[in-house]
Amino acid sequence: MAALLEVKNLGISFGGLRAVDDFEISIQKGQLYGLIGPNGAGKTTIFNLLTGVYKPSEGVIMLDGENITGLKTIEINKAGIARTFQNIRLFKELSVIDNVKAGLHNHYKYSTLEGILRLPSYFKTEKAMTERAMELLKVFELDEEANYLAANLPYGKQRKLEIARALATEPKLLLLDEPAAGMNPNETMELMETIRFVRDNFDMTILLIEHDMKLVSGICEELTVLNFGRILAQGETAGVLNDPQVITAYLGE
Amino acid sequence: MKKFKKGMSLLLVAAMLTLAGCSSSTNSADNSSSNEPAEAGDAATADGAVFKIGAIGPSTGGAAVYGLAVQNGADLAVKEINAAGGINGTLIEYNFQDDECDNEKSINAYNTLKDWGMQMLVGSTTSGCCIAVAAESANDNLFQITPSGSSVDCISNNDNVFQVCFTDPNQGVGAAQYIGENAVAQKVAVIYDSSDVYSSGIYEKFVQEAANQPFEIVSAEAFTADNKTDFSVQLQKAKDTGAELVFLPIYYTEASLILTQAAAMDYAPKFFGCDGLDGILNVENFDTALAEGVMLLTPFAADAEDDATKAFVSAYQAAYGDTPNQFAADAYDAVYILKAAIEKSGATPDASVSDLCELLKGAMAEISVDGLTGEAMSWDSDGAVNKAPKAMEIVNGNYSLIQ
Amino acid sequence: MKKLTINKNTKDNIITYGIIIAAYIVMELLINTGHISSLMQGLLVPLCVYVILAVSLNLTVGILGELSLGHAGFMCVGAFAGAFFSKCTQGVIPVDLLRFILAIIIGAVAAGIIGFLIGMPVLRLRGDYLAIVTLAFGEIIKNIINVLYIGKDSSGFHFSLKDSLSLGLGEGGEVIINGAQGITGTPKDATFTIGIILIILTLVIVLNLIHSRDGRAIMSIRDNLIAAESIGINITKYKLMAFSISAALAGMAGVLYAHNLSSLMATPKNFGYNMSIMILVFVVLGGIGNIRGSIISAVILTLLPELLRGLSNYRMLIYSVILIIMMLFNWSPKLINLREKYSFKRLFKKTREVQ
Amino acid sequence: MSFISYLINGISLGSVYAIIALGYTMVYGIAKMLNFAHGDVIMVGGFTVFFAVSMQGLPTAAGIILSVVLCTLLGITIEYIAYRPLRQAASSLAVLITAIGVSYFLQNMALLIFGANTKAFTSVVTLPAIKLAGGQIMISGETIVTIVSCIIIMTGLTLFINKTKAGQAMLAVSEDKGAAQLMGINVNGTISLTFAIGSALAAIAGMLLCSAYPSLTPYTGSMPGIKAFVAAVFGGIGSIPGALIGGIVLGIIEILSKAYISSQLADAIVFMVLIIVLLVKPTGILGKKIQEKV
Repeated sequence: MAALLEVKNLGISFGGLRAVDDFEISIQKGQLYGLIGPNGAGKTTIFNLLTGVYKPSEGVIMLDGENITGLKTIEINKAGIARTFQNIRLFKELSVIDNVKAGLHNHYKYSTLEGILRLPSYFKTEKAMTERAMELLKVFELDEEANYLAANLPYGKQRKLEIARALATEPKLLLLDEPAAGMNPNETMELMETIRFVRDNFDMTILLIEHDMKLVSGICEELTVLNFGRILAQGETAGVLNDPQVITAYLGE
Repeated sequence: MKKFKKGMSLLLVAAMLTLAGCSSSTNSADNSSSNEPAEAGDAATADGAVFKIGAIGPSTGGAAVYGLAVQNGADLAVKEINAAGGINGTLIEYNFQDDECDNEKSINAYNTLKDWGMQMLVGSTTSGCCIAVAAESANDNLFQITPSGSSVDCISNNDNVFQVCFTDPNQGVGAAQYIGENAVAQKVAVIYDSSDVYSSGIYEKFVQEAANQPFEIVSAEAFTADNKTDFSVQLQKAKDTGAELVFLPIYYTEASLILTQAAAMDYAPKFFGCDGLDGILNVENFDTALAEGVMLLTPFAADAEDDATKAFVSAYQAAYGDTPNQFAADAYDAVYILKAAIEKSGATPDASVSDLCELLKGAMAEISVDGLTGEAMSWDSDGAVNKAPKAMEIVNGNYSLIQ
Repeated sequence: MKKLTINKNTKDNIITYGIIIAAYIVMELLINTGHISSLMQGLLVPLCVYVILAVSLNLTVGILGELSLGHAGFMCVGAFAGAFFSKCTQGVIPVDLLRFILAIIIGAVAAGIIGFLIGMPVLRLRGDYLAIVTLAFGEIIKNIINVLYIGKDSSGFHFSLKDSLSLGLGEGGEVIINGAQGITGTPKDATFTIGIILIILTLVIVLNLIHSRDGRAIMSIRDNLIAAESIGINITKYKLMAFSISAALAGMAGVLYAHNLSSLMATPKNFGYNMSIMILVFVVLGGIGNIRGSIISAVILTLLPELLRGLSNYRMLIYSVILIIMMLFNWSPKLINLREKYSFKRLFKKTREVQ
Repeated sequence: MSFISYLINGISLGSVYAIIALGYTMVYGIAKMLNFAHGDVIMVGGFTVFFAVSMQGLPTAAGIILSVVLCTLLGITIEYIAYRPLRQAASSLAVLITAIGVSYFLQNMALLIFGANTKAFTSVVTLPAIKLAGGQIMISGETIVTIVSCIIIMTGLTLFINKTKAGQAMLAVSEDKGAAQLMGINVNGTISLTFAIGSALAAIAGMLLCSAYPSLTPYTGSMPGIKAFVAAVFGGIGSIPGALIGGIVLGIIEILSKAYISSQLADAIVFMVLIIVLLVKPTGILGKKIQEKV
């Protein structure tokens, strides 16, 4: 079976600095995949390359058999990659439900004119959008707060909302950038459950960046370890985590 | 967004109060017939009836210098007339409103004056505003005399509007003819303000008339309201084309800069201007030597030696601390023209605005007024003034009449 | 919960429409019973103009979140396009109302197209740089209109960028746009009723847009451009949409403005950056993104200088002081706290809901 | 030959824009606000010299010092009353609007005090003009002094910011007010100092502007203020050498387009060039490229 995400020889330089070099990854459909590495190893840069924020200097990115290398962020999202951000990027002045509805943008349509004139299609589509958004919010236990301003949610819930919004775009592959950052152990445990739930119930493939080793070892099936922009180790989670090279990279000499 | 709610509700209350305030002040204006004596109390009237004369001009903003001159010029005339016992024994009440040199604001000023009970208008000061206000006053049939709105559009189509100043075409043609007939120069350059109605109006007619005159326009360069400090290019072009005379159909503020910059680049042509140039010698701290030899066609000069002008200038200086310019003189004349027209027609303040206007219109065709800005001024039925421009030259820091 | 949102928005909008309609009824009553000053009556149409301008700019500044200092330029385009049309067809279309409606459409479309053309290259600039570029465009529009001469004679239209002489008009030709002298004699078609209808039209467009799928997309760009992109929202399209609609509405206001004055000129005062800034003042004072606030502050700030006329030459000074004080009162975090502490609501309701 | 004299005229005009732009860019760079009242502080600077020298007969040097002191105090006061309370406001636009309010205030105050009549300003520069090519080309004393002042101010500011403690504090504040505060920097004091220096520069710019173009009204500062703002953006707002380059380039473009294209459309052309420059280089000629971190 062909992999959902197939990346070959990916690399980028910023003014002479080699941020990512010869990155390769292959993620199967339905997999929960972890990307780890010390700070500054280039993990987020890889997310940015995968989502078209940066154009790769070289390499090929294939999503579900389709070459998406060098496409714009919007096109990549339409092709099926959605993401969350390390520093949370919600639409803070919108309500929680509107954040999710914004994510539904490309899947529920009516024209501008229909919206301004409030034609029946407006009400019909908006109703469907609200229902779908509420379903998603329920998954993350955010339905109670649907009408809060996103900015007023507590930190943990903001992270969840970001995932809900990403899921709303109906991606094939979900990229989570440090979803557990700033969470306490309890919240992290909950989050692990949610991530698993999403994978199982939404038929999702998930690639996540994480520092929390408990979370990584708890849910990731495979891992790639990055150091100084290069792959240090790749493979089954348990094996990789016991790799002496990886331990050195993490703990230092 | 939530936090604005409170501020907004406060503002809303304020808005409501504002609206209420407007309509309540309206009431008093509307019941003016019964409230009149009380309201006019401060005007020290003998029998309660006064002529209410309004004036409009920019007293703030970039054109404030013209509006303030009109405000003061008319004020001075009103005070003089009242001190001498009024018009046929009736005193004048005077009210000036600012229009910031904006057409819309000028109409606001006009409406404010209407609410006050204005019967005659001296204004607006600038052409654009005057055109806008004239449309309103024609609608109300309110008598209007503009001291300085020189565009033809101010008076055309409105038989209730009269001018004290020359119309722009009149000045443009006059200047071209004067230069041609007196052979002042062969090669002429023009520097004008293309964003100004007055200046571009004169410029166009000047160019048109120049075709019939024995001189040649070698360069015609414009500037705009947003770009009126640096004239080096315009002057350089005039110099390069060998112009012996530079025609300046502009106001004196910019002209003073042009003279300074020309002197700095050792360019000394003859400068020739219109009535807008009057006032150049009174720019505070201006080196009048730079203006030596400047010629201008103007109906008024603050340094003129006749008694009327001298008396006006000294009274004006005493009252407002400034030397009057042509705008002040025009406004001063405007009030005296109103006086002459009222006396001629025998109008009384109890007549309605419209009746008053009809009476005064009739009188305007018959009167002839000697004012600061012209002798034996008379008016066509279309509202344009007939008077002779004076050609002046600045000699030894003073205006002197040519011929 | 779901119902609650709809209700809240609808309630909010109903209040806004209600204020407009109530103001209209009150004013009409006052006019018909003669209890209104000439000043107030003369101000009614300008108030409508400024309200439309403020609401339309709020679409760019508050909803799209981009600073534009060239709004008066779009108003200028609309004003001249509309007035030009009216002047040309004055003899052709005898029904005033029909001609005026056509003029409004033409003015709005013209301004919308210019807004679209300007927006295309510049909307990728951010913040202060976008502000200065829009300011520049506003000034360019004003500058060009000031040297634009268009005349009409039996052989058709003539254009010039120099002076009216170079139009070379034939016998009986008429100069319609005469450079700095602009357009004189535009029919005075604007009425308070039409003004109010246009305000309501503006509100319908802006409020319905905000609460629709497109509005959400526009606001998501405002709140976080990168995240909006990541969920597949077409940034360029929605920025341009908001900007062009905003420009078209400003153009509409311009047509209303032009048909209220018999002499239309593009001066620094009415179509320069000063006016753009004034409209921005309406928006910021009323609360960025707060449509009702824009309406109220446009009304207050337009009336204020007129109400201060009693102060004669001090009025603009006092006006500036009041403006500064109102800004501090509305925006200073310290004063906002103070207000919350001593507000009436607080006295009656001790605990406030989170939100 | 006329091209060279146009070029020199352009540099003269540009140097005036540059000296105003220096103050603009300085305040923007540190306080991150567009101070629309800057042009009007320039006007106050001009009027102070006029009042002291032409009306009261004080020596020019005394007038200059008085003007600088007064503008400095004015700048600090404006910042304290109108800008500081809004520094933490929810939108940075709030302070832009009060700046406009301050601008109106200063204009109308000057109008009430000095009246609307144009005042002819006596140049504070006594240096004679330099004549070249038999008098065909001329560089005025004002131009020379303005350019020299620009360079001195530019060097001085750069040294001040990079070499002194107060300057370093300014840099820190411009990067991150919160972090600067945590590091024990007096943020309020630093911003006051910025406005003090910016306004002192405005005073100097005011007298040089009025010396070069000796007409003084309450509205003298507003249009040059906007042009200088454009110049500052042109050069890359926040960049001190950028202000100098932006100003001079702007002046040259303005004069050349007046000379060779159209004197009526000069402003439109200047603004068009600005737009093109910004589209090609979105942060101006010398502006720093800011990439948002994802």
